[in-house]
Amino acid sequence: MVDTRVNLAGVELRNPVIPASGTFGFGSEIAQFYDLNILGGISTKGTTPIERSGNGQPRIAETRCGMLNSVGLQNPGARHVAAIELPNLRSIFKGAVIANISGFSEEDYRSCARIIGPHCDIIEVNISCPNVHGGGMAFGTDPTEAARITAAVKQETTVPVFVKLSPNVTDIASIARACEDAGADGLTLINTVSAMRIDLATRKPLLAARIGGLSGPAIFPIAVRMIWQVASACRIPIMGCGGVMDAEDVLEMMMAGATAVQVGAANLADPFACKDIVENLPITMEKYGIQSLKEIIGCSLKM
Amino acid sequence: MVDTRVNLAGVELRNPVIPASGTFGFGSEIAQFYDLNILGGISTKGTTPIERSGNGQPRIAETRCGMLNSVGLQNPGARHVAAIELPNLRSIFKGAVIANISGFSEEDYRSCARIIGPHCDIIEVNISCPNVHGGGMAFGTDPTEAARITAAVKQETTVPVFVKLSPNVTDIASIARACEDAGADGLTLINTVSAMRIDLATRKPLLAARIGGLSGPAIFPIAVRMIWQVASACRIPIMGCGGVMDAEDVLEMMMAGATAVQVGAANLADPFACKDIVENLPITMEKYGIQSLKEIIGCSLKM
Amino acid sequence: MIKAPFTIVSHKEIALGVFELVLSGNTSGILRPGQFVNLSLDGFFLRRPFAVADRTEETFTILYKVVGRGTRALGQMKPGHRLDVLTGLGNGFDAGRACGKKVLLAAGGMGLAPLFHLGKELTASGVEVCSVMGFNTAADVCYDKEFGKFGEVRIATMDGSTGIKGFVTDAMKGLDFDLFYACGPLPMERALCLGTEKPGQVSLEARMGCGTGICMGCTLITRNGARRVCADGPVFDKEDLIW
Amino acid sequence: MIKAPFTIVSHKEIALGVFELVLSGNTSGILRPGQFVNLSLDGFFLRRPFAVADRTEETFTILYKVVGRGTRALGQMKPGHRLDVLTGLGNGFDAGRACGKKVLLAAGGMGLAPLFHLGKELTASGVEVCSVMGFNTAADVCYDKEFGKFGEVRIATMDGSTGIKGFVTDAMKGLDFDLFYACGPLPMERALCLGTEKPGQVSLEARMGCGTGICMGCTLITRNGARRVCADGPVFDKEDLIW
Ligand SMILES: Cc1cc2nc3c(=O)[nH]c(=O)nc-3n(C[C@H](O)[C@H](O)[C@H](O)COP(=O)(O)OP(=O)(O)OC[C@H]3O[C@@H](n4cnc5c(N)ncnc54)[C@H](O)[C@@H]3O)c2cc1C
Ligand SMILES: Cc1cc2nc3c(=O)[nH]c(=O)nc-3n(C[C@H](O)[C@H](O)[C@H](O)COP(=O)(O)OP(=O)(O)OC[C@H]3O[C@@H](n4cnc5c(N)ncnc54)[C@H](O)[C@@H]3O)c2cc1C
Ligand SMILES: Cc1cc2nc3c(=O)[nH]c(=O)nc-3n(C[C@H](O)[C@H](O)[C@H](O)COP(=O)(O)O)c2cc1C
Ligand SMILES: Cc1cc2nc3c(=O)[nH]c(=O)nc-3n(C[C@H](O)[C@H](O)[C@H](O)COP(=O)(O)O)c2cc1C
Ligand code: FES
Ligand code: FES
Repeated sequence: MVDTRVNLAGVELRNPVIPASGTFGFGSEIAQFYDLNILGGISTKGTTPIERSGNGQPRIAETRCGMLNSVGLQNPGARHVAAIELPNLRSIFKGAVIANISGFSEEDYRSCARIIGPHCDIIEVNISCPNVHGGGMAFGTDPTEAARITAAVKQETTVPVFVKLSPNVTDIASIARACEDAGADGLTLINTVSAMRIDLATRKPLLAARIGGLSGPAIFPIAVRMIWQVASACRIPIMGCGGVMDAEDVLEMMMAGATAVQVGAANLADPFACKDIVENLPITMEKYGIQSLKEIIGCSLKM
Repeated sequence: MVDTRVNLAGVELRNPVIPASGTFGFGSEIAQFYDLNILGGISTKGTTPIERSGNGQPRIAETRCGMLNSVGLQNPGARHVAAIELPNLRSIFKGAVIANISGFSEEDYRSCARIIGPHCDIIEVNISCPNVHGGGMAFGTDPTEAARITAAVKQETTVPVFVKLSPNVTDIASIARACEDAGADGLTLINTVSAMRIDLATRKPLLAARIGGLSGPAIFPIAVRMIWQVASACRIPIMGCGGVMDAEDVLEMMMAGATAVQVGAANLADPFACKDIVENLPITMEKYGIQSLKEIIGCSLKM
Repeated sequence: MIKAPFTIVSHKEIALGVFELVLSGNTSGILRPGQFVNLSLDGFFLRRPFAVADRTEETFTILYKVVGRGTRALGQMKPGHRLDVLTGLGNGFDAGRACGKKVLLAAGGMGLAPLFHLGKELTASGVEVCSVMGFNTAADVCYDKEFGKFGEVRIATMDGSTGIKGFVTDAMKGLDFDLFYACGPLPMERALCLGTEKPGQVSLEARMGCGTGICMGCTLITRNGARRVCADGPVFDKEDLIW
Repeated sequence: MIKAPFTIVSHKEIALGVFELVLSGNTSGILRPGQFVNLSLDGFFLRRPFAVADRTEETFTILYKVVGRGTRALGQMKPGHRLDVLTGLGNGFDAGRACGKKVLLAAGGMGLAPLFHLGKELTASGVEVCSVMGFNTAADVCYDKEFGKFGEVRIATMDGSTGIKGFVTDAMKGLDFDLFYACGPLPMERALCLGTEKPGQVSLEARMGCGTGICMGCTLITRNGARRVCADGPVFDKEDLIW
């Protein structure tokens, strides 16, 4: 029997497989298809202080080996999430509840953390949003801004705080280090890669929001590279994310330095994706002679 | 009869299809398979002042919908390229010869441009290389450095200079504008996206150089987004590049703002890729009601 | 929702670029007319949603038009080919509302697919049905004879090459009905909803990520707030839609 | 080089995880033993290179081991399946050098594939051939009877489960030959080249981008400078290699 357990900043997971934020709702839909308790954790849909209806249609476009989305953080607002969605999820799921929060100002992040912190095991701070008070550049593209949001969230909550980084930067390691220095308990990477498709018939960008986020297997090797670079530069645990489709991808990300692995777009292509991955993980570990997942975390860094 | 001609900073092309640097050698291999004269232009293998044997093996890894390479600019050196390779290519190819040059210092770029400029129609300056005198960050990740190299190359040559941008940056438009302001006649984008694969059997990065460049269809929507952003910010013509596989992709990139389109990894997957694209282009134009390619360049920007 | 492998048993072109595809497998997930299936196609990342046009114990039918890369690839597939399918997605039409009423089925283009399934069930339970079918041109017309079995059928074509020249809303003038069910392009659905006082249900389309309600990719703002076309729809009451 | 569609005519497992695949199509591009083909597999971006193990006017054969995702997918393909193939890649062995000499074929694992093609041609033209074949274990052994038709064959296995326990270089002790042709894992090729004074040719492998010489992905530094395994090789003279 192989050992699939991992420990994420003090939170024990039965396995490292975690559906990624925005690709699993708050769990209730997929709970109709399989028992969520096979999962290590669940990262819930990104939540803002106030309800948001998101961007215009279309919000989805396909790419080769991937997809674009510009959902625009549609969510029912932090109070509703804290009062209804997270308690619902808790009632059907005993694993780690990772609440993803977002905002357009420091105060947005603070208030989300305050409201949602008491109802989850880990707060995951998505800093890919544009800073409306700071010229519109995303918080996640500047180390100082990233550190400021990290420190602010840390002040508001006692649960471990993971900062989710955007890949759309020149130097991911400097942003990661800034978050670590500001007190982050861990990092999630990567979020979607900024991208576009154009509709040949209308000759316009396919998405109403024009630019969207690329996810799916196309971005997997970009994610592996960034995880490896950040794992080389930081000491805090990493949740890897980006294009994971099968158990081999989980092992590859862990070898790059991830302690746990999130699965996003794969859930859209197949609602049973996470279940299949969890079921194949032990067989795949045996194939590569891995007794315990803990032994391979970051093993590619030691060279 | 549709009109496939385009004009690239004064250089007239019979069609916009151009094999990308490093994926077509200096043309002689593919010339054995088809007549190169069907192509609009050819971008030749990146050349440095002194011969380079490149990185260790392995240099190639596969990804879903793409590949990584870490060839490391293996090339026979600028003098050999100017004396042998470019004249050879000229003798079998009447279209635009685009000579791709590289370097690790300003003087490297200058001497390449001086030696190679007289033997080509366009110089394409690859600024993705690390600046060995400047701390190792790539020239292409900093607007000031990018502008410095652009201005230096402009001083050494009279042919149009296209600067080839790296996508591994936070703000591609600011780098593009810096190059335009420094006198670039055009821009090529994008180069490969920095990425990694790990070998599950050895538990080490698959490439000897560890990190490589991702190319192929996986990066196409990233390229489209960057071309669109740069076309929105600059006035000089763009050679689009990144993941183009078929004639529809060529049209999509042109709608995003490209005047010509380079085809890279597709040549590796299929040596006839560019021929197929050139042959399908007129049919595909008719399908979408396009009479002349000139009419669609950047059409998605006008909204 | 049931995920299951299906095998192509028949595949034919029934109008210009329009195919009828019959798949056999476990159809127990398909509960109501108006529900859709989500097909996985080799080499494409996202699934392709199609309305169920008919079903039996062992098979279901879809009718689709070749519009892009995915449907082009689907069009090449031969009997015997296996496809991974999610069945029984979406809410489907509320056929119960039709009890004792005169029903109009208003179909625009491929919107006829779910309405055929619905028409079959309605007429089987004795509901009186008439239909209006809109197409661009005569070469696009299909399933008109099949709809003819339900009752009166009027055809409208944009170019007048067959039937009445004009829109579905032109062809339906003078028809007597209490309730309509519609599926077709958005402009047609809009014109219909705004042009009649009668109540009805409308099946909508949206670009979908998941089709199962988890991604918020297909959201539509209705009078009841943000609703997912895939999980809360694709069928909406006319009254809930904002045009 | 010729690019052509090929159809699987036979496909069987001949040792544990090792398959013999026979493809029919235009084989006129295959000119010499030691050349390779590059197969395009649905769903994989890069082609997969394999040595030609045999050829006729209408077919060629490859022998391959399932080692990763691509060969796993290939292993599932049935007769009738079509594959897009580049044929006649690489330089191939210089069989002319064997004229009037005693030849040793030294095969490690799947390296036996091009050597079988070569052995057939050499024996057909009257050259005296003996062979040493190395495997990990008895379950891996294949094509030993086929090599037996050329002349003496010695088998070596790492675990001694059949033949001589040890390496190819252990099994070849005492064999009399003037010239060798080798293909196998790098450590075996190295040991062989360093361990014998006799001249020979070695077929090498490298991760390839193009297989046609345009990408510089497969470069090897030789005594003649940087050489492409795909276009300047895969066969190199022992004398040119730096170990
Ligand atoms: C609930 C529902 C039911 C449908 N029923 C039918 C039907 O019965 N018959 C039929 O012919 N078509 C139907 N469609 C539309 C059908 O899904 C698209 O025509 C098809 O997905 C196009 O795929 P493609 O690869 O050829 O096009 P591409 O444009 O290459 O597809 C790219 C992406 O866009 C999506 N897409 C493209 N067009 C549409 C569209 N009109 N609606 C939704 N997504 C789209 C694709 O699913 C894919 O993700 C339905 C759509 C929905 C949402
Ligand atoms: C000139 C040449 C001749 C060959 N002849 C044979 C043969 O006759 N029989 C046989 O069993 N194998 C042969 N190989 C090795 C064979 O190409 C690989 O085993 C095969 O490509 C593995 O594919 P995969 O998808 O299963 O592995 P994966 O590891 O999933 O492949 C990923 C990528 O790595 C490449 N790759 C993986 N292993 C190798 C390797 N050992 N050499 C080169 N590329 C590799 C693949 O082509 C692919 O691009 C030959 C290789 C070369 C270069
Ligand atoms: C439809 C969709 C919605 C998403 N919403 C969120 C979100 O609300 N918050 C967030 O941090 N990331 C969000 N993401 C990003 C994913 O969590 C993940 O980081 C990204 O998709 C890369 O992983 P993947 O390739 O496995 O999908 C979303 C992704 C998709 C596809
Ligand atoms: C094997 C290989 C070698 C390359 N060598 C160069 C080079 O020498 N100079 C350069 O500017 N770009 C080089 N590139 C980048 C390509 O020109 C192109 O920008 C990139 O691959 C993206 O396009 P694609 O997705 O169509 O391949 C190389 C790419 C590959 C795959
Ligand atoms: S398509 Fe994902 S919620 Fe509807
Ligand atoms: S594989 Fe491209 S040059 Fe050899």
